[in-house]
Amino acid sequence: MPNLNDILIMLPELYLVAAACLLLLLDAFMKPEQRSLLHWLSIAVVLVAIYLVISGQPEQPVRAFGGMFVRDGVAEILKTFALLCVALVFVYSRSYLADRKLYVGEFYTLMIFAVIGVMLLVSAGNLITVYLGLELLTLSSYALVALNRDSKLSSEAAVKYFVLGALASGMLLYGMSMVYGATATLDLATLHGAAAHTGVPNLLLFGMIFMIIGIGFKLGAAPFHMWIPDVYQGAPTAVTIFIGSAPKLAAFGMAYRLLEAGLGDLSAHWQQMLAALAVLSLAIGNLVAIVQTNLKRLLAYSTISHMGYLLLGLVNAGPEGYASALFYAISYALMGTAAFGVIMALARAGFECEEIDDLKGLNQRSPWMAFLMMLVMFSLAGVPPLFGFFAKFLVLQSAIHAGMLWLAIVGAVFAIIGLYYYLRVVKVMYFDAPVEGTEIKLQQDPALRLVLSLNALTLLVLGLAWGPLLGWCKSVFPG
Amino acid sequence: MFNHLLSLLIWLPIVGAIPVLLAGSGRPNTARWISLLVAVLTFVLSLFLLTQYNAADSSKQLGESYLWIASLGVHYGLAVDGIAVALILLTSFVGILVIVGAWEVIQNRPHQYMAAMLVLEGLMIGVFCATDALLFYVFFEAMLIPMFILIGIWGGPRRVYATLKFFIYTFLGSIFMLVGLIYLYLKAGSFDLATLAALPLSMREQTWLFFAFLAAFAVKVPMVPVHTWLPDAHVEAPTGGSVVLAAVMLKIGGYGFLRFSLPIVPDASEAYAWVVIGLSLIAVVYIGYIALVQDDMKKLVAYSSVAHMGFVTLGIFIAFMLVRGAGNLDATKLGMQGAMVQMISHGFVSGAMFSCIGVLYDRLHSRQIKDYGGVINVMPWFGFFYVLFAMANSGLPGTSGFVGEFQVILASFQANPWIALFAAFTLIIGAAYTLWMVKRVLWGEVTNPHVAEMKDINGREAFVLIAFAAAVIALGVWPQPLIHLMDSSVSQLVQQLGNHKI
Amino acid sequence: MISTSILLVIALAPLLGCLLAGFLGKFIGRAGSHSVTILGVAVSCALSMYVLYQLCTGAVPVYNQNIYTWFEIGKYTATVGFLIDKLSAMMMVVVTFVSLLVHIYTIGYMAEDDGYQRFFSYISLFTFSMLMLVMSNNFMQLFFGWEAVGLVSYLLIGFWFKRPTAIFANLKAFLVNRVGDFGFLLGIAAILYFLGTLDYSAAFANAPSLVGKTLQITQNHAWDAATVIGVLLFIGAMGKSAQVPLHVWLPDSMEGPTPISALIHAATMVTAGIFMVARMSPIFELSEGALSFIMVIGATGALFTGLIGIVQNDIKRVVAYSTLSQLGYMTVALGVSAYSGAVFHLMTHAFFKALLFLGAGSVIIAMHHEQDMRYMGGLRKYMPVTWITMWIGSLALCGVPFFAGFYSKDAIIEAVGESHRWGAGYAYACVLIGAFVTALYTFRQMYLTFHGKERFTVVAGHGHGHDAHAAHHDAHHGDAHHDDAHHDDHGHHEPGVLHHAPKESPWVVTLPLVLLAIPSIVIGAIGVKSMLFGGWFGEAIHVNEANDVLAEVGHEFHGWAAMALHGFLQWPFFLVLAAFVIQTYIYLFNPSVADKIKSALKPLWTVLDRKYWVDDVYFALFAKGGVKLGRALWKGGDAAVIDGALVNGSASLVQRIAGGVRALQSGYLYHYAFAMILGLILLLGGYWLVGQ
Amino acid sequence: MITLSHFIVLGAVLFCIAVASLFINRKNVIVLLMSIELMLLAVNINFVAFSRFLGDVAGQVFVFFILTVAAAETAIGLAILVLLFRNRSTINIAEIDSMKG
Repeated sequence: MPNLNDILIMLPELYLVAAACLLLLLDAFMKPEQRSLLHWLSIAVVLVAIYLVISGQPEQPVRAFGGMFVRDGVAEILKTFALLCVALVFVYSRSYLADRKLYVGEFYTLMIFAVIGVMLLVSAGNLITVYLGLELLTLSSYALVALNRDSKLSSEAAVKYFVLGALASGMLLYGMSMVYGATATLDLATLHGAAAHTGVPNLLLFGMIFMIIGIGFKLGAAPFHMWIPDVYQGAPTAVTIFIGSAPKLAAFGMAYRLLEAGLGDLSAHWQQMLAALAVLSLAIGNLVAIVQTNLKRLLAYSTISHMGYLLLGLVNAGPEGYASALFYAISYALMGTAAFGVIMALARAGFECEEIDDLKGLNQRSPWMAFLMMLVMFSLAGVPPLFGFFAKFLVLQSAIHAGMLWLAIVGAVFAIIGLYYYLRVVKVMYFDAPVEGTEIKLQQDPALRLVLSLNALTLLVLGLAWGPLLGWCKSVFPG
Repeated sequence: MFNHLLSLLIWLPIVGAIPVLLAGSGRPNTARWISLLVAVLTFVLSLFLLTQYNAADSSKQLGESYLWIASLGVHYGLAVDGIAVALILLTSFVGILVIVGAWEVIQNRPHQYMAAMLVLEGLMIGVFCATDALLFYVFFEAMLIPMFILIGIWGGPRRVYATLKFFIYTFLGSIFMLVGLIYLYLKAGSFDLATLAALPLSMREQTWLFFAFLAAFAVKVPMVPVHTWLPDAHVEAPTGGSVVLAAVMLKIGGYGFLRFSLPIVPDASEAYAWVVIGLSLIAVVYIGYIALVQDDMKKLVAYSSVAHMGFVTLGIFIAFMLVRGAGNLDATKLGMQGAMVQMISHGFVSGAMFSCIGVLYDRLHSRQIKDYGGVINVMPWFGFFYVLFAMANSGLPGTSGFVGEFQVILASFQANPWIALFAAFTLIIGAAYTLWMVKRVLWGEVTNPHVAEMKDINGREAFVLIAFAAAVIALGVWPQPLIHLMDSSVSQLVQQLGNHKI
Repeated sequence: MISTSILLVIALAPLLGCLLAGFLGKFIGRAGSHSVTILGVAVSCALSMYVLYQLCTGAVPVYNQNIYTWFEIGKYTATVGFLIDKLSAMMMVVVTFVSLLVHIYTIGYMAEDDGYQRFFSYISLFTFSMLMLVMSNNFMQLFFGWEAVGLVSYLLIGFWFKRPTAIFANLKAFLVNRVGDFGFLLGIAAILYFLGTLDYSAAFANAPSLVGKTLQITQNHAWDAATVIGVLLFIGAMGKSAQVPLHVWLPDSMEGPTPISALIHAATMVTAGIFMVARMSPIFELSEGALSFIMVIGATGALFTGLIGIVQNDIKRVVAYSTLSQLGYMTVALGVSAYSGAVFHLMTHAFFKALLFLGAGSVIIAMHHEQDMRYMGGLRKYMPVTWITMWIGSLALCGVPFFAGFYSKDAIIEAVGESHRWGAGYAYACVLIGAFVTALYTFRQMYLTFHGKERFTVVAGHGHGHDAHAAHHDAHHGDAHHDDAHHDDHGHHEPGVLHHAPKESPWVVTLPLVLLAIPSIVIGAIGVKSMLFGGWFGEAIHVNEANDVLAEVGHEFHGWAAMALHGFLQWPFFLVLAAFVIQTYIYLFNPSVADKIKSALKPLWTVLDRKYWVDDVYFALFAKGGVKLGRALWKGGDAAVIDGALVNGSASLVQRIAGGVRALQSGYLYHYAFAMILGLILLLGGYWLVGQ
Repeated sequence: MITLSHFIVLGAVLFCIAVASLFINRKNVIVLLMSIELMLLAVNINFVAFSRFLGDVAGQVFVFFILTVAAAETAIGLAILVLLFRNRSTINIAEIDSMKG
């Protein structure tokens, strides 16, 4: 029987559910012109959630509802940054949505439900919780992608996302069923023990492979990446930015829960598979990104390659491997929000600012935005002293430490190829003359500008002082 | 403050860039003056550094070390030895001249130009100070960003190709070094260069690491065959960019060899010294011939840079033949010193050459040799400097260009006469390509009306050229002070070469 | 004790003059410039004479001290310092004396030139460099001076930088010299390698240790150390002293103003090589091979370059080729270990050759920068001083007894005769015939210039007076032309037509002629006893007993007069006489014969006129060939292979692959799904494979 | 006698049919929804069978969750379908390819 303690452990999630429902109601009774109230309220709600997550964090990992729900350091970090991303998304998207008549209450509530899904997923202690969290996240995402009802692309993206997502979760479930059959348990902790002494029957590995597909899909690792470019492009940027950030954290959390917490003892088996996925992702992501002309699509492919790097961290299958992967996920989330944030800051009614060429001569038009974007691009490319470099550095290190020097070298080589298209963006902003007639107007929203600047500058600051964050990441993975 | 002298030297220009940027395109002169002030302050500081540095003591000095990344044991570690001090002086010296040189030449967003220059300066100083491999790498790579911007925005027609080539080429080289460094870190548990130098490594490991380092530094130096980014970058870069690139950035390659290849993988360096020596000699001869036929002045000087840097790598890598082969420490020092002096001297000479070409370019907006001719008739004073630097470039005794080459040739003869023979070929080919250019640009009747309209150098240009000329002649007439500055550090380096790791 | 400060003043005074005239020339004006420079050179000339005097009187020991340390690395040090013994003192005097006279002469010669200050600055700079060269006490400084004089020579040959020929010649001169320096530098490196020092005294002290040492060239092949060093060093001398086959630059260097030809390309700089070898005698003495090499090279030059002189029409070029040939004589002397003979000839030659050049210059002034002797003739009545002094010079050059040239040249010829070194026979033949050849071109030159009927016409008052002409001339100083090839660009009058009669040059020009004529007569007689046979140079020159041919010659030396009288009964004199008779007949009595002979010996004449095609071959091979090679390497190596194939090639390859992979993203849902299934199969398959 | 393996095979077959129909079918999206449904049912069969044979009830609990979620999923799927039809007036998958490359 769940007791008060269980409730307290789950407080942030429960609070968010309640808050989301309230917001929903509020929206129903609110005139459209009062919507900014909703806007600020949702931001406040999310910030409070962050407070609850951090303040209520117990010393030792605790489990609730008979182990269905785990609250440990990993969950804390992931939740904190997922919520942070959502807050950023809220700030960035306001004027974007307003320009497109998408400034509606659903956006906020769906977004919050999605993040609840993330939170459940990352602190899942049981296959059921994993599934529920995942579905809560993805179902809300489907709806969000389709948010722009009148857009062909939006609906196309939604349907592709939906079908492939369903396929992926189907496979995940199938895998779960096999694992269940092999170990007679759904509880991850028990599973861990069981996997240890069931002496690895094929059934278990068979199920594991299906589960890896589910993870790969959520990460967007090749060859389960096909949805990413279309969804990134088709979805409204305000949603793309979300899909590009928090769910990546969730995906890492999911991978960690299933593979480490659940099947940790089978790491010898899944390391190789993840390595294969990593190589594929690095190759496809970086190569295809080179030939993109659409900025959102380019970032989509760059996501794929970045997930490849994240996998480099995971294949290490040791504490500092997870730490580096976590570090990478966080860095990617921050870079992604900043990148799309710039796009949204430059977009306006009737102008998506999706094409790379839309940035031509940005440095003349708005030096500051150009500078921020440059920071983001160099960070994505992994050039020191920016945050992204150290993330790459750490995953390369953990790959080498795992004895996979070849993998690290592959990563290095593709980093060079990847460099090219990030530089292309900088080149367009700085070296090309602005196209006559078109003029880039910045969103006037001061909050957007301020937060965006902070977000991008963080990449520089964390580049110079990334020690504490790394310390935090390492601390949550007991050696 | 003075126990943070090095940090100050690094961060002053970088932080100084911020007000310059804030001055904005609206107030170009504010930007110029602030950046000049910052550059001068940096130079003064570096002079102060010189006074603080004790040349008699071979150990690294003025050290600072703070735990940067606690969980990895990575330090923000700075310290300098004689070599670094010399290079830092060079950097801050050139730093002033490029600011002055760009004064009214750069009209398009000067504040950004100046800021980029300052940031670049700070980062380059950082490279020379870093005692922690990761920190070194960070500075080493971060340098690319401002240079990328400099070439890309203020460069010539093919600037985009050039700057992308420059960035990717260099990045390509250094990423492998990064992998190598990580490997070393996992083995030694530290990025501290001293620790790495003490780390025992098998021959197989050393070989891999050697080529990882070679990839990074050979591109930077640059050595044949990975030099082709340099001509493009130089041709397209704005004058200031070329000057910094040639005067300081290339040196970082040579410096890297000293700091990484030699101490960390001595045995592999010995085993594969012949590769580097061979490439260096190819650089002297092959590149010499290529330089001979260039139609573009900047390209010509760029190629000659490659040839001259060949002496740096040569001087460094004959060390092993001398120490371990002949057991002749002094000859090793001679070669090593030669390489160092050549680095500094090339900094002055190539910087000066590019400044001269810049002067011509600002008047005629062409770098093609054929567009000039008989310039001396209209610009006698310019002609004086041009000939002076040309002579320095072709290694005339009495100019700095001679000293390094002289020492390296003397030393390499001790290693093997044939090496000296090929190296000394630069006397002929170097003079040939440089003076042939001088002949076609400077001498003769005024060839076309545009040349006839050219005005002789103004005060600002004169300042830059005189500064360079003073340096070139001073170093040429009396190199001993510089050599003394680096002597103990070089000796210590040479001592290290003696001890094997396997 | 010679005081260091004096030496410093000697060296630096000309430099100071150079800087003043060079940088402040505009402010201090023409007069100011030539005053400061002349003052500077005069001071160092006087002090040099004083130093020499001190040494001769034996009042002071040899001076050998370092001024400052250039670099010091471990046991290797390079310093800047002076070694002043009789050899260097004599060179200092010669250099500064000739230089001083040339300075004075220049006042007249360059009067119309607008590069006046620059010119004085250059020649002072040259004096400084030359002094650094001869006063040096170590190889580094020697090399410094060596290259510095090369630089000044480069600047001065190209002084009239508007002339295409001039700027071609100076580049050529510099590069050919660099070829020599290439060897020289390696020689220095070899000395450091074997002797471990760059200091003369130290090096010479343990020079004997070279014996038996070898330099490993290949695995199983080694060369004698002394020979390697000797040959390498001498290659340097070949460049600087224009020895075959590196002689090609000297004739072209006549593009420079005549005072330069006198100072640099006749009297001083080109003799630096001779001086250097004499200085290094302790090392050269160790290698028969090197000395034979030197001797053969020198002998070849002495004869064959002299032959070319016979067919030249440009008055300066004749003198130039005679310089080449005389340098050959000095080199031969070195080759037979008659170092003091070489140095002695160097000194006498410095005077009479400078005299000849300045005389030629004086003629050129009179002819308004007409240099082609075919448009001269009968000038003696217009310019008596020049005429007489040049005859003195010529006789000295031919080695007519009692004249300076006789003592030095005759001694050399006899010394060669005494030598038993490999190739001595060949050398002896060359120098003997050389004497004949010398006389041939010398008398031809004198006759064509001063005697016979005038082959120029004076067209007075053509509507533009002297001022107009002067102005005109100033404007065209660049087109004063040098050989028939360039008559065409001599725009303002057809050849041989003067606007007013030639006249004797001003005193600033004739004074130096006279001052040079005196030593051209007497210096030989004065110096012969001590310098040749008296061991006057003392330690400075070292000769092994076995090699000391001069001693042999010295046995039948009984004073200068006796030697001269004896000289009348020697082969060289008969040859000169023969040449005199021939040329007198041809050019004074039957000029048409000249052309007959010319057409009769057409092929031979062509060979000489084309200078044995050496220049052409070099140009085609090295200049043209070098550029071809460079272009090939550039286009083929850098552009095609590295950039084309590797750099851009890989980039475009990546692009193409990317294009291919991109096609996978077809946009069709079922393809996407299928890709996931493929992924599944891949993982299962991989797992299955691992399972096997 | 029906053993566990019969159920598993049945589940596998159903699952394969569902998956295959996902990419073989190129007609309309409705069919996709159906095959997704089928896929989930195949999974459910696995769970039920396992929980029955392992004598562990958790599996069947999971099934309830899956059914519920599947319902929600279908609802959203249909909503998206309607949207798609409204915008493109077709639900033929072969025509939904405006984003590619």
